[in-house]
Amino acid sequence: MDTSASYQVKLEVFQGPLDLLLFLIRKKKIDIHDIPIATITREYLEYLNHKERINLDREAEFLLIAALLIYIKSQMLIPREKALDDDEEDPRQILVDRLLDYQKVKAASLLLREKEEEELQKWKRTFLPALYSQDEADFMEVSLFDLAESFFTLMKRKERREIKTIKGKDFSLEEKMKEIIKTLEENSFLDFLDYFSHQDSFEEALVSFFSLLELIRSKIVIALQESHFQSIKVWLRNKVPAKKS
Amino acid sequence: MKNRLKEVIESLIFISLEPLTLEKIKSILTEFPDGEVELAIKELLENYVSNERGIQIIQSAGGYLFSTKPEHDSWIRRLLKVERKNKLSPAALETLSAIAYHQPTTLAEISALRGVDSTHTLKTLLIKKLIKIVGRKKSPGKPLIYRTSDKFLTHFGLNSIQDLPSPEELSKILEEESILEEEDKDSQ
Amino acid sequence: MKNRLKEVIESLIFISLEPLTLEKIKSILTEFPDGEVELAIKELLENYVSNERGIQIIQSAGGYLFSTKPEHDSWIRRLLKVERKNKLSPAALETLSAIAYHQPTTLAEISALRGVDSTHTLKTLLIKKLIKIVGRKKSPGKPLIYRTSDKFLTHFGLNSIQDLPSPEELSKILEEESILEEEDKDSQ
Repeated sequence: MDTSASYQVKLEVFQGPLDLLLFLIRKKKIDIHDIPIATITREYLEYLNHKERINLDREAEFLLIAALLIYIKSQMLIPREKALDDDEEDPRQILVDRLLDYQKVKAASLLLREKEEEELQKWKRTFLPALYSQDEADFMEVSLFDLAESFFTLMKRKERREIKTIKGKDFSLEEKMKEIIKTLEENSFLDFLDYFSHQDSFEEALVSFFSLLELIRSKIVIALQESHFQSIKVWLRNKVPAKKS
Repeated sequence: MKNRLKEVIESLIFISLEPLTLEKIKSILTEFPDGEVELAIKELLENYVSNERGIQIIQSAGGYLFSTKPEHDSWIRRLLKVERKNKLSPAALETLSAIAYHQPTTLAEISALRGVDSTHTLKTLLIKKLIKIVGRKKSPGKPLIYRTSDKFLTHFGLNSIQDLPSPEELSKILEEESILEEEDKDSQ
Repeated sequence: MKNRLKEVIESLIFISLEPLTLEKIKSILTEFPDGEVELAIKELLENYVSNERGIQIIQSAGGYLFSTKPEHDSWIRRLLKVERKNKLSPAALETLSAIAYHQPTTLAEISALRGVDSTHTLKTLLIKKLIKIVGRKKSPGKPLIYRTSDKFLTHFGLNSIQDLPSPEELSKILEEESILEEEDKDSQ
């Protein structure tokens, strides 16, 4: 009989190491408060040994509990000066507590499964009758997670939007410079911040910025700021209005 | 058995997204003779007429569907209004998230971030008092500056704005497949 | 008048897409004394139980909601042309149970309880809105705190979290289940 194959299948059935332990304890009809640690450790390791290789992502936790079992076993072997008295902690206690807690979670999940099965067979309306517009229901109660998720999605979408723009369009300095001059000829000046906020992408804005710098450097345009915190305006050099004062 | 059939038909009409035609009902209830199905529908309709009920089955567009009664309309409108009161549309939620994570911020910044003009949703959020105006920016046009309000904190059970899940925490939770499917779903 | 009130309430429950709470009903029917409203609801529910109906009013997440009956499931799926609805994975159920019985709780606590890293299932549950983030723990690292949501209640047909059996009752369930489960795994 190929026992290794059957063990291999079985490990996947368990939700985790505690699930496996509980299974072994029940199978051997062991009292959870008095676990024969040597037996259970052997049984447990048997399951792990029959895995062809350990997938650390999934099975690290199985190894962790194996280590705990071996540790408890070693503690049990240490000869004690006096027999286990009441105020001395049983080395198994830490494991027993975890198993008892887990056992309840497990029981609850079985119970929820039953309830879920019945509930999934009941159908509820997800729409309003024709008299009312669906807009009236298109509102939702939002949680903190919804809020955060919404922001996260927004950033992702923005990221993609930017990637798309860069891929789809190539901006050259030369073209951008011509475009700026044309705008200036039509509108006499442009508002620096306003101009940049209307660029579709970061890349386009960057190219525009360098184009402007180039135009300023070659003295074709001039950038003027009347005072701090005021808008910077860009003019064609030959069209700068005379200062009023 | 006849009662059972009547019940099944009632549940089908209830859950159907569009007026449920006789043909459709028959095509589902293939186990039952057409005559029985027709009789069951007739009785079902009679039940609804004779009993005092808040809902009715009407015939529309060649099929049967549930509807409320016209005389209850004003109550129903009240309910729909109440239900909307503490809720947000997907667009409003998105705008709120942009403000929460980018505050203090302006309409132009929010609109740029979302890639959609957000004037309308901003107004909604102001009316719901989830955001507040805290001043004007010293930049061209002196745009209004927005922040989330105390009501925002209470609504989301936060002690302070620092308690918002951080983008890093979120990407830990959300990074991977599922989010990307929600592509460009703007409800504006 | 009393019948009229019962009718109005029926239409309100019908129109609400989520469980309609008693408080909400009262807040809409301000013209009627609370006692009358409560009585009308009681009678309405009794009508639905005593008569053979294809649809029912269920109590879910603290409110009233119309739903079809479980025994009509296969007919409805024929109409809507859908497969059986998806069940949660065993890992998701286990994680939910851990949260339900230990809430408010953190990722670290849940993982310790299950003996398995639960980051991934927690994410699934958040996306499915079965749990919610309710704040941060005032302990080192300020981890996020989780609770089950109203959708958790509706998903399992619970009226409130108190409907879950107590830990003592759980132990009893466990004893009954253990024998069955053992056979189950042996046969896998």
